[in-house]
Amino acid sequence: MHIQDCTENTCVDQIQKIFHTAEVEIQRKKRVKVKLRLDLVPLFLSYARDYLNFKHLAHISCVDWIEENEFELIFMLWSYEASLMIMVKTRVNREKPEFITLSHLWPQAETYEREIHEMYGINFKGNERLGEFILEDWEGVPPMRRDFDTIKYSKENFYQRPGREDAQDVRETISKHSGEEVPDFAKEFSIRRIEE
Amino acid sequence: MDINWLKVLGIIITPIIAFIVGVAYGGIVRNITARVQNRFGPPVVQNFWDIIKLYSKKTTVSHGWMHHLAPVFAITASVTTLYFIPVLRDSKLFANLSFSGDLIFLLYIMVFGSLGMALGVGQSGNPNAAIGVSRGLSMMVGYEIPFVLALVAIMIQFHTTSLNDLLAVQDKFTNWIIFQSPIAFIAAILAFLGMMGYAPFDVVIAPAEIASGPPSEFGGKYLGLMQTSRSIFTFAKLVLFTDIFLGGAGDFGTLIVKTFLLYMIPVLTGIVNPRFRTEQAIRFFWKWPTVFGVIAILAVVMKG
Amino acid sequence: MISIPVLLLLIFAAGLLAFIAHHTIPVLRDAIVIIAITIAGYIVWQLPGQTSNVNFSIGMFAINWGVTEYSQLFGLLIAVLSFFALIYSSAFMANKERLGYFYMNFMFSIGAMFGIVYSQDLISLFFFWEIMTWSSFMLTIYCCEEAQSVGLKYFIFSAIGAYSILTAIVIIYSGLGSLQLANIFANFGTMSIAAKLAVVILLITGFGVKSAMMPLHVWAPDAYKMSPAPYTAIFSGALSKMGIFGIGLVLFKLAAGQGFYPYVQEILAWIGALTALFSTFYAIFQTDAKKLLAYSSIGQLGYIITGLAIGTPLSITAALFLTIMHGIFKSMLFLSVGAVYYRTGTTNMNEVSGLIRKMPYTFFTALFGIITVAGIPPLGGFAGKWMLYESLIQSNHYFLVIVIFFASTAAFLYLYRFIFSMFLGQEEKETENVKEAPLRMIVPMLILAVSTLVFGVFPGLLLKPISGAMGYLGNFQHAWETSVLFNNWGSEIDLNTIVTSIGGVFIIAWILITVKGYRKNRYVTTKDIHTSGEVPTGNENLTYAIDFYKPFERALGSVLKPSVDKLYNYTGKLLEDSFEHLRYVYTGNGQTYAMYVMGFLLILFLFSELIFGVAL
Amino acid sequence: MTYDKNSKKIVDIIQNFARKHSLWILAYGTGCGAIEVPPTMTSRYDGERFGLRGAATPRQADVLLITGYLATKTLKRVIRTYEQMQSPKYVIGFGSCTINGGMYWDSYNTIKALDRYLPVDVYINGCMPRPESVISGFIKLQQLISEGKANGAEKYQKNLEWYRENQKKVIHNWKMPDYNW
Amino acid sequence: MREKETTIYLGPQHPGITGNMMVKLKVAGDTIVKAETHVGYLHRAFEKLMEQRTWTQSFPIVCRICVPEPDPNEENLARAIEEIEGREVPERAKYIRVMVLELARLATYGLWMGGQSGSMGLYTMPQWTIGDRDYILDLFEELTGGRVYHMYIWAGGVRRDLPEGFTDRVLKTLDYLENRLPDYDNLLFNNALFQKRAQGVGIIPKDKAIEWGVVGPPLRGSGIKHDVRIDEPYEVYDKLNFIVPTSDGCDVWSRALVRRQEYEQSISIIRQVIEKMPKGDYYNKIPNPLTWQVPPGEAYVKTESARGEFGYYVVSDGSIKPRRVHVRGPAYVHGVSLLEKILVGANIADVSFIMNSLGTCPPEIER
Repeated sequence: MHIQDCTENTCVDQIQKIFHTAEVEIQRKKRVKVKLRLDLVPLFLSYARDYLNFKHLAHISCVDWIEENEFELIFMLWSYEASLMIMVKTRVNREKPEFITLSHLWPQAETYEREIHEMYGINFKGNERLGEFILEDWEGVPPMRRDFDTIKYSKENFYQRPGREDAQDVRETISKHSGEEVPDFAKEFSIRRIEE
Repeated sequence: MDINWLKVLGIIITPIIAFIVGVAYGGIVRNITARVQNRFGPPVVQNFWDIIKLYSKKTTVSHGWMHHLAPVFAITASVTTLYFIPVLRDSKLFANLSFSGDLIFLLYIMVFGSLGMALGVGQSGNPNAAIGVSRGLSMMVGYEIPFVLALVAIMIQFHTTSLNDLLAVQDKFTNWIIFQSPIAFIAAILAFLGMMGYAPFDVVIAPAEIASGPPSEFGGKYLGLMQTSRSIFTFAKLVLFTDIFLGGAGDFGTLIVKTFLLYMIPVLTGIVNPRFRTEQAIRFFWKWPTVFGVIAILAVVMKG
Repeated sequence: MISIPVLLLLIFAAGLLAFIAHHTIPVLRDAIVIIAITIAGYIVWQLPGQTSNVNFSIGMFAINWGVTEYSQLFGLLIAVLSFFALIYSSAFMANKERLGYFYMNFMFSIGAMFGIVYSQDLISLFFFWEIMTWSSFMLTIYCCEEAQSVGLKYFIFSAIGAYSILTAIVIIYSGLGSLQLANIFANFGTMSIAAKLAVVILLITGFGVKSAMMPLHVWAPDAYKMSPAPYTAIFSGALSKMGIFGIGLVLFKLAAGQGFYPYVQEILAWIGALTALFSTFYAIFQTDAKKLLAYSSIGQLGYIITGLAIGTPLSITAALFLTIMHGIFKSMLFLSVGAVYYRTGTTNMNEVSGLIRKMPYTFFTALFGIITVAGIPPLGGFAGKWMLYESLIQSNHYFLVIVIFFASTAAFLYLYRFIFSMFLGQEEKETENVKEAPLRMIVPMLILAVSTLVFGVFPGLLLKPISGAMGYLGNFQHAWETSVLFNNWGSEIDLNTIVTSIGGVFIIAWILITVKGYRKNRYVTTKDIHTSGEVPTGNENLTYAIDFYKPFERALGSVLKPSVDKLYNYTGKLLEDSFEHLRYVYTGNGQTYAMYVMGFLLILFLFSELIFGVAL
Repeated sequence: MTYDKNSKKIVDIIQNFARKHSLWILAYGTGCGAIEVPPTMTSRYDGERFGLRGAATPRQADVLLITGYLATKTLKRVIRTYEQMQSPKYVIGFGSCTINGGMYWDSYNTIKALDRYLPVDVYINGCMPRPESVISGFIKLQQLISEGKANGAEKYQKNLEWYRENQKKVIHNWKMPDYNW
Repeated sequence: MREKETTIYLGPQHPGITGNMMVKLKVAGDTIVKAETHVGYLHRAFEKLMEQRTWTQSFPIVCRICVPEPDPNEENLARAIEEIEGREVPERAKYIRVMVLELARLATYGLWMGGQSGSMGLYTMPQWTIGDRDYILDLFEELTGGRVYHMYIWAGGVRRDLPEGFTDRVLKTLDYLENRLPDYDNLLFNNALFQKRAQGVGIIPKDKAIEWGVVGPPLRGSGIKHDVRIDEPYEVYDKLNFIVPTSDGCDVWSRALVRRQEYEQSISIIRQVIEKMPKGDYYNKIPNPLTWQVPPGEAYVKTESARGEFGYYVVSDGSIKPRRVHVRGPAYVHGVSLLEKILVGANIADVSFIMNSLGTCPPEIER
C-alpha cells in the first residue's frame, strides 16, 4: 500500500493497523512519535520507507538512560510528500548493546552508526566500518556514556593552567606572569565602513 | 686570447638587472592585483623581502642531490635564456651572447629548466609534486604547439631564425611584427598566457588542488633560488616577446614600458579568471591558438 | 692480418668457440668474446688504412667486400657498442642458462652487421642480412616461452623485409646483370623507370623493417622488450642502424637524381615525422620501461629517416649525427634499464621507484641518456637535433619542423616518466635491499654516458668522420659549416659559447647554493614529505606512478587517442589473425625457411619475364 | 646563532628585517578561529600590507597559526607539521582556548595550554579574536623578530625532551617519525 | 605489499580543504578511485559538555558548533527548549530572529562564494565577498557585541532589542550588497570558465539525492524542492513572501545557481521582515538561569541553515542541565558518506571544488 498524502492522523492509523504493539502518538504538528520493541524496528523502518514514503532518514540518535540501564535509539524519518516527520524510539539493553545496521536502507546510516558506536559503544551488526571515526586511540569508556566523567578525565590528562578558576581578564594574567604590557587592541587600522 | 671586457660586464650585470626588474614587477603585480581586489596590497619591495627571507632561513630540507640541483637547473635555464636574448637593441653591453640570438635555441633552452626542475621535484617523492609535474609537462606540450607555429610563421616571413635579424626588420613603429603578422602574434600571445602560468593556466601550482604542486617540498634557499629564477625567467620571456613582436627596445625606459604592458596581459587575465582543469587547458591551446598559428603560416606561405 | 675476412672470421669463430666453451670451460666463454670483440675493434679502426677490397666468387656470384668511409662510420659504431654490450653482458648474463646459445647468436649478429656494412655486393649483403635476422630472432625468443609469439611477429616482418630486398635484388640483376654495388650505383639510371621505382620502394621497405619505420614498426616494441638487455642495446643501438645504413645508400646512391626522387623524399620525410609523432604518443602511455624506450627508439629513427629523406647536406649530417648519438644513448638507456632489471627483476615502471640512492651510477647514466634524447645542450643530442631543425627550415619544410618539434617536446613527457618512475619518487620497501649494479655493468654505462658529454661539447669529433662518409654518399662534405650553430656559437669542433654559458651558470649556481649553509641542509628520506600533517602508516603507496599522464590522455581524448587506438587495434588484430595462418607456413624451422627462399627465387626466375618483362 | 641585542651584526639586522616583513602563514585551520583568518587576509583588513601571506605546505611557511583549541587528534598533526617547518619558525596561539582551554576547559578531547606542547611566540586572546587583534598579534610578532626574541624553534630544539614528554602524555599512541636535526 | 593506487592526503593541512578534516584519496592518474573521509580533528565533545552545563550555559556552546553560521544553532536550541517548556515567544522576537538568521545566511553565502571560487583559483572573488561579508558582521557586532559568535537568540526571545536606527543600517548594507551582485555575476556566475568547470562535475542524481539524505542547496540543486522554511515553517516564515529556487542540473553549477538565487531571496526576506516588524517585547523572561529547570520532554527541531537542514534533538529530564542535545548538521551527511560517494571517478582538481559546493563544514560533523 502506497500512501501519497498521509497526514498525522492517517499515519497514526496506518501504523497502528500494522504494528499493534507500537505506541503511536502525535507529539505536535508534523511530528509523530512511535515507540517500538527493538526487534520490530528494522521492519518498521523499511515499512515506513517503502510504504509510507518516509524516504529521508534525518537522524539517528542515542540517549543514555543509565538509571534504567538502557540506551534509547531514536530514528527520525521525513516524508517529502507529506511534510511529516516520524520519530521512532526504541530501547537497547545497556549491558550488551546491539542492533543491526540500516546501511542497506539508507547509505548515510552507516555514518550515524559509526558515531554512535564510538560514542556509546553500541554494536551495529553488519556495519563494516565501525571503528575509529572521530576519536583517535581512545581507551576506556565510550565518552558519551553518562558514567564517563569528562571533568575528571580532563583534569587527569591535561595540564590545566592555573588562574582560570575565577573570572578574570586573561590579558592581566598574562601580563602579570610575563611582565609585559597589556596589548593595546584599540590601535587604529584603516578599516572601511558602510557609512563612509 | 683577448677578452671582451664589455661583454663580461654585460654578462655579469644582465642577470642582476633582470632579477631586480623581475622581482619589482612581481611586487607591482601584487599591488595591481590588490587594487583590483579592493585593497591596498603589500609594499612594492615586498617580493625582495620574501626572497631575502627565504635565503636567510636557517635550515633547509633536502631530499638528495637531484633535489638539491633542481633550482640550479631552473636558474641555469633562465639565466642562459636571458644571455641569448638581445636585451637592448644595438647595445654592446646588453647584447650578451646573442650574436645571432636564435629562436630555435631559445625554444630549447627554455624547456631545459622545466625538465631539470621536474627531475629535482621527482626526487622528493611527493605525489602532489609528481602530479604537478605531470600537469606541467602536459601543459607544456599544449602551449608549445601554437608558440612554435607562430614562431615558424615569423621565421618563414622574414627568412631568418635570428632575433637580431628580426630586430633589424622592425626598424620603425609600423614595421613591428605585431603589425606585420598579427595572426602569429595572437597565437603567440595565447601561448604566452600558458607560458607565464597565471590563471587560467596555473594548473601546475594549484594550491587548492595539489598543495602548490612541484615546489611543495622546497623551502628556504631552494625556494628562494626558484623565485629568483622565476623572476629572471619572467623578465627573459617578456624581453623575448618584446624583441620578437614589439620591436625590441633601444633603452631601458622603453624596455620597461613595453615589457610591463606585455606583462599586464597575463596578469589581468589571471586576476579575473579561475583556472582550467589540465585537459581543458591543453585542449584550449590545441583549439584556437593552434588554428591561428596554422592560419598565420598558411597566410605567409600563400603570400610567397 | 688486418682485413675484412679476418674480422668476420674472428667474430664468427669467437661465436662458435663461445658456444663450445660454454659446454666445456665456462670461464673462457666471456674472455673469448671480449677478446675477440676487442681485436675486432682494433681491426675495424685500422681498416681504412688497408684499402684492399676482397674479391672472390662462390659459384656464379662474385663476392666483393670493401671499406668505404660511410661503412666505416657504422662499423665503428657497431664495434664500440658491441664491446660495451659484451662487457656488460658478462656480468648481466652471469647466472643465466643457455649462454653458449646466447653468445653465439650475439657474436653472429655482430659479425653479420660487420658483414653488411663491409659488403660491396648485394649477394653478401643479403646473406649477412639474413644471418643478422636469424641471430636476432634467436635472441628475441631466448628469454622465455612468451617470447615465442613475439619472435614470430618479428620474424614475419623480417621475412617481408627480406623478400622485398630479394625481389629488388632480382630486379636489379635482371636489369643490370651485376650485383656489385659499384656497378649498380654507376648504372642504375639506365634501368626502366618502373624498375627503378620498384627497386627503391622495395629496398626502402626492406630496410625500413629493421629501422622500424611506422607501418612496419609493429614488431619492435615487443621484440625489444623480450630480448635480454645487453642485446637490446645492440638491437636498438646498432642493428636498427643497418636499416638506416641501407636507406642512406638507397636514397643517395640509387634514387638521387632520378625523376621520382623528390616524391620519395617528401613521402619518406613525412613517414619519418609521423613515425616520430605517433611513437612518441605511444611511448607516453607505456608502463614497461623497455617498451617505452622501444617506442622512443622508433621515434628517434623517425627523425633520422626524415633527416635522410630531406637530403640537404645539413640534414644528412644531422641524420648521421643522430644515428651515432642514438646508438650511444639508446644503448645507455637500455643498459641502465637492464641494470635495474638485474637488481629488481622487473622493468615495469609501476613496480619500482626511488632507486636513485640505491643505484646512483645507473641513475646518472639514465639521466645523461634522457638529456641527450631530449636534445638539450650541452649533451650530444643537441647538435644533431639543432641541425635537423635548421635544415628543415632552410629547405622550407615548415610543417615537418612543427611535427618534429611537437614530437620532440612531447618526448619530454615519456622521458620524465621513465626516469621518475624508476629512479625518483618514493623509496619503497620492496627495493630496500637493492644494491648498485656490478662494476662490469656500471663501467660501460658510465663510459657511454661520458661520451655523450664529450660529443656534446666537441661535436667536431663526430662531424669530421660524418663529413667523410657524406663524401661517399654524394658531394656533401663540410655541410655542418653552414650551420648557425658552428658559425656563431662555436668553432669547428666545439660549441664553446653555449657550453661555456650553460656550464658556467650551472656551476656557479651550484656552488652558491651548496656553499651557502651547506651544513644546515637537513637530508631527509622520501618518507618525510608533506602529507598534509598525516603520518602514513606504511602501507600507503605514495608513489604517483600509474596513469602518469592521465590529464594528457584525457586532453588527447576525442581528438586523437581513440581513432589512432582503434586503427592500431584493428591492424594489430588483423596481423595477429594473419600470423595464425602464417604459422602453418612458417614453422620457425631453418630448413623450411631456406626452402621457401629457394622456392621464391625459383618462381621469380621462372616468371620474371611475365613480371618484369626481362628474362633472367 | 645567538641573538644578543648588543652584538647584532648587520647581516642579522637585514635578515631579521626581511623575516619580519615576510611572514608566510601555513594554511592550516586547526580550529574555529580559522573563520577570522580570511577576513584578516582579505580586502577589508588586508593582512598582506604587513607582509602576511598564505603558504601551502610547511616547507614554505614561517608562521604556524594555531587557530583555537586543539583536539588531541589535531595536536598530533600540528606537531608533525611544526616539525616539518623550517627554522626560523613561529607559533601564534590564536584564541583563548589555546591559552587556558577557554570554554572547553573540561572537554576530554582538547588540550588546555598550547605552550606545553609547542613553543608559542605570541598569544592572541579572545573568543574569537577580531581581525584587528590578529593583526596586532602579528605586529607583536614582528617586534619580537626584529628584536631577535622570537626564537621558539631553538627553544623547542633545546627543550625537546620536555616537550616530547608532554606531547606523549596526551597522544597515547605515539607513532611519529623522529625530529631529526 | 603496497597498494596499487597512489594515496593522496587532502587535509588536514591542505589549502584546498574546508576547515580541518581529511579526505584520503586513492588515485589512479588524477582520477579518484576511492575516497575516505576522516573527521574528528575538531572534536570538542559539545554534546558531552552540554550535559555538564545549565540550560543557559549551553547557549554559548552551541553557537560554536558551526563556525561560519552559528545562528541556526542558537535558534534550534532556543526553539527546542521553547517546545519542551511550552514557552511563548513575542512576535517581535520572532521577526528579529528571522532577520538574524537571514543575515547569517547572507554572510555564509558570501563566505561560500569566496570558498567556491578560491578552490578553483579565482582569488579575486574571496577578496570581494569576504570583505563584503564583513559589513554584515559589523551589523552583528552592533546588535550582539560579537562578530562571529553572537549568543543572541535565547530561549524566550532574543537577548536584547534592536539598537536605535539599526534597521536603517541593515537596509543600507542590503543595498550595498545588492549593488555588488552584478559584480559577483560578472566575475563568477557569468564567467564561462566557471561554467565550464562546474557543469557536469560532482553530480548527485535526483533519486540518489533522496536516498543519500542530501539536504539544503545540494538537494535543491538536484531539482527537489525541499526547504524547512516552507515545509515546516518556523518563526514567521509563513508570513513572508519568498520562493525556493531549484535547479535540475544536479551538478556544481546548479548548486551554485541555487545559492546565487537564494542570496537575492534572503535580501528580500530581510526587507520584508524590517517592513513588517511589530513593536513590543523582544523577550519572554526566563526564571533564574542558575536554577532554571526545563520540564521533562523531548523535541526535534529543524532550521534551514545556509547549508541545509539543521536539526537538534533535545531531551530534558527535568533537571537544570540538558539530558542530551544531539546535533544533526547538514554537513554530517554531505561531508562523510555523500562526499565519499561522489568523489569516486572525479578528477583530483575537482575535490576541493565539489567539497565547497556541498558546503562541507567539519565542526558540525564531529562537534
